Amino acid sequence: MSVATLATPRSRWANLLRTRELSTLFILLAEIAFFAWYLWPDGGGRHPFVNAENGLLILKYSAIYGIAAVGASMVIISGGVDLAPGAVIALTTVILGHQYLESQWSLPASILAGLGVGVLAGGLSAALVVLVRLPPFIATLGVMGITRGLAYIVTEGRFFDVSARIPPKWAPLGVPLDWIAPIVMVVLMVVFHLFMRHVQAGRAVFAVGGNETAARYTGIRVGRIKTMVYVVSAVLAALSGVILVLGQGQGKADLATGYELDIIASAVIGGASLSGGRGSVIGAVLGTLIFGVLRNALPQIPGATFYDRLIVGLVVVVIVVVDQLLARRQE
Amino acid sequence: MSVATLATPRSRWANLLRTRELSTLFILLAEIAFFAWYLWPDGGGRHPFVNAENGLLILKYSAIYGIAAVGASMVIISGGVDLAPGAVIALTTVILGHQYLESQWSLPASILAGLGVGVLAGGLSAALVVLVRLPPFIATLGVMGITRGLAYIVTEGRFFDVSARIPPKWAPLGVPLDWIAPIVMVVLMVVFHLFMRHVQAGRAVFAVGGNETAARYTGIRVGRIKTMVYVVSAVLAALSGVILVLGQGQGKADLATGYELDIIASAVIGGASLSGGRGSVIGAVLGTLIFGVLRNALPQIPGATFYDRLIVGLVVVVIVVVDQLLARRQE
Amino acid sequence: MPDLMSALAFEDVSKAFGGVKALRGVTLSVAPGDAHALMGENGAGKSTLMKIAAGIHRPDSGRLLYKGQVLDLVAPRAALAAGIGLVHQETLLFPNLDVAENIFAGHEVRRGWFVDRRAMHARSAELLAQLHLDVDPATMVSRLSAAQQQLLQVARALAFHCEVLILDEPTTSLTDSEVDHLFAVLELLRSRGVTLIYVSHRIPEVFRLCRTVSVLRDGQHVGTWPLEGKSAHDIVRAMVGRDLETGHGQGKVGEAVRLDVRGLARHPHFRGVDVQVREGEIVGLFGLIGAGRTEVVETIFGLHRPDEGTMRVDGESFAPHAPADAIRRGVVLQPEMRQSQGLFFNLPISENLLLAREAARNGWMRQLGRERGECEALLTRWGIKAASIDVPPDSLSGGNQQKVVLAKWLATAPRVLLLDEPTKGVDVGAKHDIHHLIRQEAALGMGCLVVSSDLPELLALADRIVVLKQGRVQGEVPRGATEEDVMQLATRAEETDAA
Amino acid sequence: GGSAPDPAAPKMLRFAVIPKALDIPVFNYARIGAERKAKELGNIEVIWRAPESADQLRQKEVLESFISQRVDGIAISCTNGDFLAPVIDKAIAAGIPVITWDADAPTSQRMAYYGVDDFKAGQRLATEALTALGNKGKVALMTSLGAYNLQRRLDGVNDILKQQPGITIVETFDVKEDIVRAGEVIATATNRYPDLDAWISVGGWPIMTRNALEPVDTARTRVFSFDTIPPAPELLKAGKVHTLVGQKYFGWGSEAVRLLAEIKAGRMPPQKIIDSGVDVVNRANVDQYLTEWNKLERGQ
Ligand SMILES: Nc1ncnc2c1ncn2[C@@H]1O[C@H](COP(=O)(O)OP(=O)(O)OP(=O)(O)O)[C@@H](O)[C@H]1O
Ligand SMILES: Nc1ncnc2c1ncn2[C@@H]1O[C@H](COP(=O)(O)OP(=O)(O)OP(=O)(O)O)[C@@H](O)[C@H]1O
Ligand SMILES: OC[C@H]1O[C@@H](O)[C@H](O)[C@@H](O)[C@H]1O
Ligand SMILES: [Mg+2]
Ligand SMILES: [Mg+2]
Repeated sequence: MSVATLATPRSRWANLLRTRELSTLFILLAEIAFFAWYLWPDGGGRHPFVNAENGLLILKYSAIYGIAAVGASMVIISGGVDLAPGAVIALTTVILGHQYLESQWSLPASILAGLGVGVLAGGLSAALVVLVRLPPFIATLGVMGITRGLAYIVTEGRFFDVSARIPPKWAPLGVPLDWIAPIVMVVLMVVFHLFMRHVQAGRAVFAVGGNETAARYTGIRVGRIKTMVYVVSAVLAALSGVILVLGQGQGKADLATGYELDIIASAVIGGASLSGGRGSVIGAVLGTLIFGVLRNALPQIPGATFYDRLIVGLVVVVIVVVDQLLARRQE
Repeated sequence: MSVATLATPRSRWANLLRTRELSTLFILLAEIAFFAWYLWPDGGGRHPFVNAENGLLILKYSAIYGIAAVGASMVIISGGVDLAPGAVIALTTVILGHQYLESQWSLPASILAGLGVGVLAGGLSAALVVLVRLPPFIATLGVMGITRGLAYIVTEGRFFDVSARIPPKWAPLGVPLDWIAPIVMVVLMVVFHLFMRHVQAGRAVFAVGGNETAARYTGIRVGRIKTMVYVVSAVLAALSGVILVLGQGQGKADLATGYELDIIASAVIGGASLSGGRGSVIGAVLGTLIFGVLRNALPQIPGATFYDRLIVGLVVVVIVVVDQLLARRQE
Repeated sequence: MPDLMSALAFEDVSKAFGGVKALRGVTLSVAPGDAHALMGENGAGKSTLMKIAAGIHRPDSGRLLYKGQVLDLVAPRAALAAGIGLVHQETLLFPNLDVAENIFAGHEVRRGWFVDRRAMHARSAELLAQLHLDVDPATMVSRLSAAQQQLLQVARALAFHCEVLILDEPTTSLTDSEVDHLFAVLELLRSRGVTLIYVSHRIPEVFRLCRTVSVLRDGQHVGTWPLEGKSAHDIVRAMVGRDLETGHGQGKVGEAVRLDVRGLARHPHFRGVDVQVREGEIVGLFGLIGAGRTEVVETIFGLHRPDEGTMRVDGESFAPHAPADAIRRGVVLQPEMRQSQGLFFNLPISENLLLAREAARNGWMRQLGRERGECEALLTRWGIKAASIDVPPDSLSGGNQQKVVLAKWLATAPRVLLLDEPTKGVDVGAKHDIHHLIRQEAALGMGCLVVSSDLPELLALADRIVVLKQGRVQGEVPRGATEEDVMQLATRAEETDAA
Repeated sequence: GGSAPDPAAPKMLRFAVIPKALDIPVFNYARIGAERKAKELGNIEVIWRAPESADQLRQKEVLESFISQRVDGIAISCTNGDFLAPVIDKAIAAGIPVITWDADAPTSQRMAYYGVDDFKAGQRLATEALTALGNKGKVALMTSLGAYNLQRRLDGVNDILKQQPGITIVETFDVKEDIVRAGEVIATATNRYPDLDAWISVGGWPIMTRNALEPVDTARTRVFSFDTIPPAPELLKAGKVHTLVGQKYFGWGSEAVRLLAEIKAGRMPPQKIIDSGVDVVNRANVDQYLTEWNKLERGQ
């Protein structure tokens, strides 16, 4: 085997890996370019879509999904799926609101209580998947019901108006609230990307998702790895909930209803395979941005109100189809 | 190989098969017994839960899910999953309403148009799964968006009041409208149960779900089998939509939102495995009845109002866990 | 010139997978009624050629002639309809269906619209009995052992009544007696005029069954010869292109007991198992199908908890809760099924090689840069033929995949190496390499416990052989024993059971 | 199950009070009103029930379940009145009195409706806006597709606005009953239409937190919204909102229970449609409104 033959396929594979995230990035940029062109202001002047403020807006709202997608994509890579993030987000906002307003806890303590929701929900999912060996879909569907159910029980249809006690221009550590969500999202994305690539436990997630039996025979502690991904997923969902309640000012049981499907779709658009073993944290976050841009830009197009569901559906299909075709080309 | 050794495992297996559906039936009966006891009227008199009218009610509403669950469980057995049924139901009600009221088609023609929605949606799902080889989750998620999106575009948030043109006591072929849904559900359940157990194409669905490569190599036309299950699933969802619009009188875009998860959960409670190859049409229908009884009985328990979601979540988990434990015992 | 006298002929057939040229202009014909062996090293293209005949792959160029007619196979279905059946090298069964349904999947016996279950069960029972496979047609396939599954795949092919029956390494999990039963059936088929194509790495079997042999090397047809008058030596030379010395190469067995297993039991699979392996020693573990060998080594590896018994590694008590514990103590297992238990097809070879070691290591950061060098060294040392360390293992031939699995374990520098069918489906060259490497590792002081259904292999490799029957140790034979000695131990037990 | 019967006490009346959904905050006050009134009247038990999120089919199923258990009365806020009408009629045929509140089912036999006339209320909201805007400007509308009463309000709003040539409606946004989505839409549209003159929302999504309206520059863009539940009045005082149109939230519940009790006592409501009227709250009267509200909340 000569060094020459070695070089070609290595860089091809490395390319492929990189391409997978690059291609998601490319789609995102294409999408942005499209809307930049489509929404170009007729008379010149300020561009309604391409401006710093709007960029921040997209990031801020996408982060609610994006932070949760970091964990959800890890679950998918491990060969599972997590349907609970939306409900965990909601219960976190409710518990935080309840502790802060009703139980008069301090804000940090209330935030910890909110994150505790993530630990418990993730622990329950993990227990059901690892110990009872339920299929992840049904285990997390159950946890989704239980979590959201608790949120309804605590609120009884009311909401906790946290905005009453958080000053509107509040800037913890000097960072404006609006910046926090995007920053947290990017930091988590980088940290967990490195984790999945360079840390043994992260590599093991790929192994477990690729071939669970082989992972067991290889001495990987499959149970621990799975427990880890479900707990991380739920804790990040809870973190997203914390940011949601601080940013939006409300703890409410119906928040983030149905977001789990958007989050899963984002991860898949970003290259994750629902049969496990493949995916990327960065890709998943980029996936949420692709949807975030849609949610932001569609309302800017007069008359699009009734079309947004269709467009989102079409975008999901088209992106994944194009991706599939590109992947086949490359083979 | 003696006859004795031959008899034991075969009948054991046969038992197992039967048990799987029997155990779902048992859970349903236990649930009914529980509510019969819990809701026993104090002063005697009419039982609020155990009465013919209420039984019909449960069947009538469960059938909306149950009819779709017949097809959805076939998709699951084939190793896929269908997230589109709820949206297909909605688009069917809308198209039927539109053709009947706006386009002034005859009722049978409008019904056919409604069922056509199923054919098209199922065909699209099948094309994406079979030809483009998208993972079923993402393919049907896309179809769900497209279908529901079209429903909103057609209605623009309004609805078609079909009831205006259907006489209130309308009884096609002498069958009262309320009876039609349960009858259709039971007939479909029996027909597709026989199909899946005794017809070659039905057996092939199990083979495809069990090992797709092996199925292809043994000469099973995997593409056709998959196409069949996605089309059947969508057509049955459309049929459920037809029954919904005729029975309830409205074609509206937001009908049956989120029902896909209930339908999948029903199939799983009824013994289907989301990794494919296992499941039962009868089990899936019984699963929808388990949820139907909950939806009917919980409103009869005054304090339960905010506990619904929790109870449903717990029920899913408990049933599947118990089932798993029983299955392990038997091994 | 098309050979009108052939049952099946390939004309200038080529096939590439991406950059890999699996077949390069193969022209080869098989006479009707022949028992034709197809041999070649791992990755030579045998399975690819056979899959073309079975309609699974379509050739990139060239054509297929069947009874003198050009045959264009668009799907497996078409091949079956034409009367060409293939027993696949890989296990391709439906774990969720019972034995009868597996046999008839896609070709169910029907009565009117409905599947005739009774008829299928009756017919299945016949087929199974022919192969002396003692399982009920209603048993779920997931409950069968690897060997039973392999025989079941044969039974399925028999059900089709093919005119040309191709068997791609059908005996890799089988011991001699099962092979005997299988060959009896194949002889019968041949006497009825069925053309057999037999792919195998087991040279004695080829001599027993076949009349003609064709050899492929690097995707090209080397030649076709009548077997009459040929020696094993000739065939190996044709396949490998060189001579292989068949040295027994006895290593030196030390005094220290590396692995000491006493009274190990896991019901109902085995009980009272005593095995000692010394440093530098290679101990064979032999037994008939379902004797419980796999269960024993998996239990030692910590995959299952024993019900009774004690284990020691280098004199210290050893009770692993999970493979990770065993690996940390230097006890590793190369599992029986490399595809499902040994490899990650979603990950590059480099990960496959190092995951085990990294999972057992205490540190948690990976040094991907340094690892590359190690992986490339492993590739060279084991002579693994791969495009690079960055391709996933599905692009490798079976033998090379097996070497990856072995290399991954030796990369952990174990003290006790448990091997379950280390040369399953591996070509003579690779087998030779693997034996050589096992001996080399043992010589460094490692203790090896080798499970193999290939008795000649065990006799050549092991310092002594422990014979297992129905989960109990029947005795052991020292180096230099004959096949008869071993089989006697196994069959003696059978006679006492029958009594 | 159930409570122990006391033969001496008069028979307990079980009234099912059904909002559109459990997750819509305005209904919480209706629940308080209903339970308070039940306690006040004595022998009444309120069963508060609805689907978690607005789903007209599930609401119908709940309604039917109450018919088959023969509650003594039903008060319902209809997600879709036409859709429920046949079942409401069925209840009445079964001898169960039904009244509607908040959202009516005009085509049914319901014995009374207590609430606003949604079309007129929408007109009123739009009129307030027109006055403030001087009959001209760019406005954005906000609704949630699906609920019939919201559709009627929207129709009312449009009815008024469309008559004004000076008014441009830039878009009608659907926020899907999701307040996070409402916040996102407001922020996006504010960025898109910096010269927007007004927001008109037919439901309370923008005014349930301080955060949703944060991006809106109130010096430029005025906000007109349905609903006055907290913290809306405070937002108004802080200048974030121009005018609110409120409903009789406590009254939805208390009137519903009272009407049912009356019917059970044989006294039919004097008229079928009891227009609760709206509370138009603006800078001038917000303090007074808050005083009233606090009284109501304390149950006075
Ligand atoms: N589906 C595939 N995709 C990519 N490469 C493949 C595929 N199938 C086979 N190959 C490659 O083609 C070559 C021939 O493989 P083939 O399986 O035919 O070998 P073989 O002679 O059957 O080997 P073995 O004795 O190990 O079974 C090998 O290099 C193999 O890696
Ligand atoms: N998945 C399974 N389910 C049920 N029984 C099994 C399973 N695998 C093996 N067995 C049974 O356990 C016993 C021991 O099997 P084991 O695989 O350890 O035998 P072995 O000696 O390695 O033989 P083989 O050559 O089949 O691998 C046998 O009776 C076998 O039939
Ligand atoms: O938040 C939404 C709510 O808005 C109210 O104005 C309306 O009366 C309710 O029915 C509900 O739709
Ligand atoms: Mg091969
Ligand atoms: Mg074995």
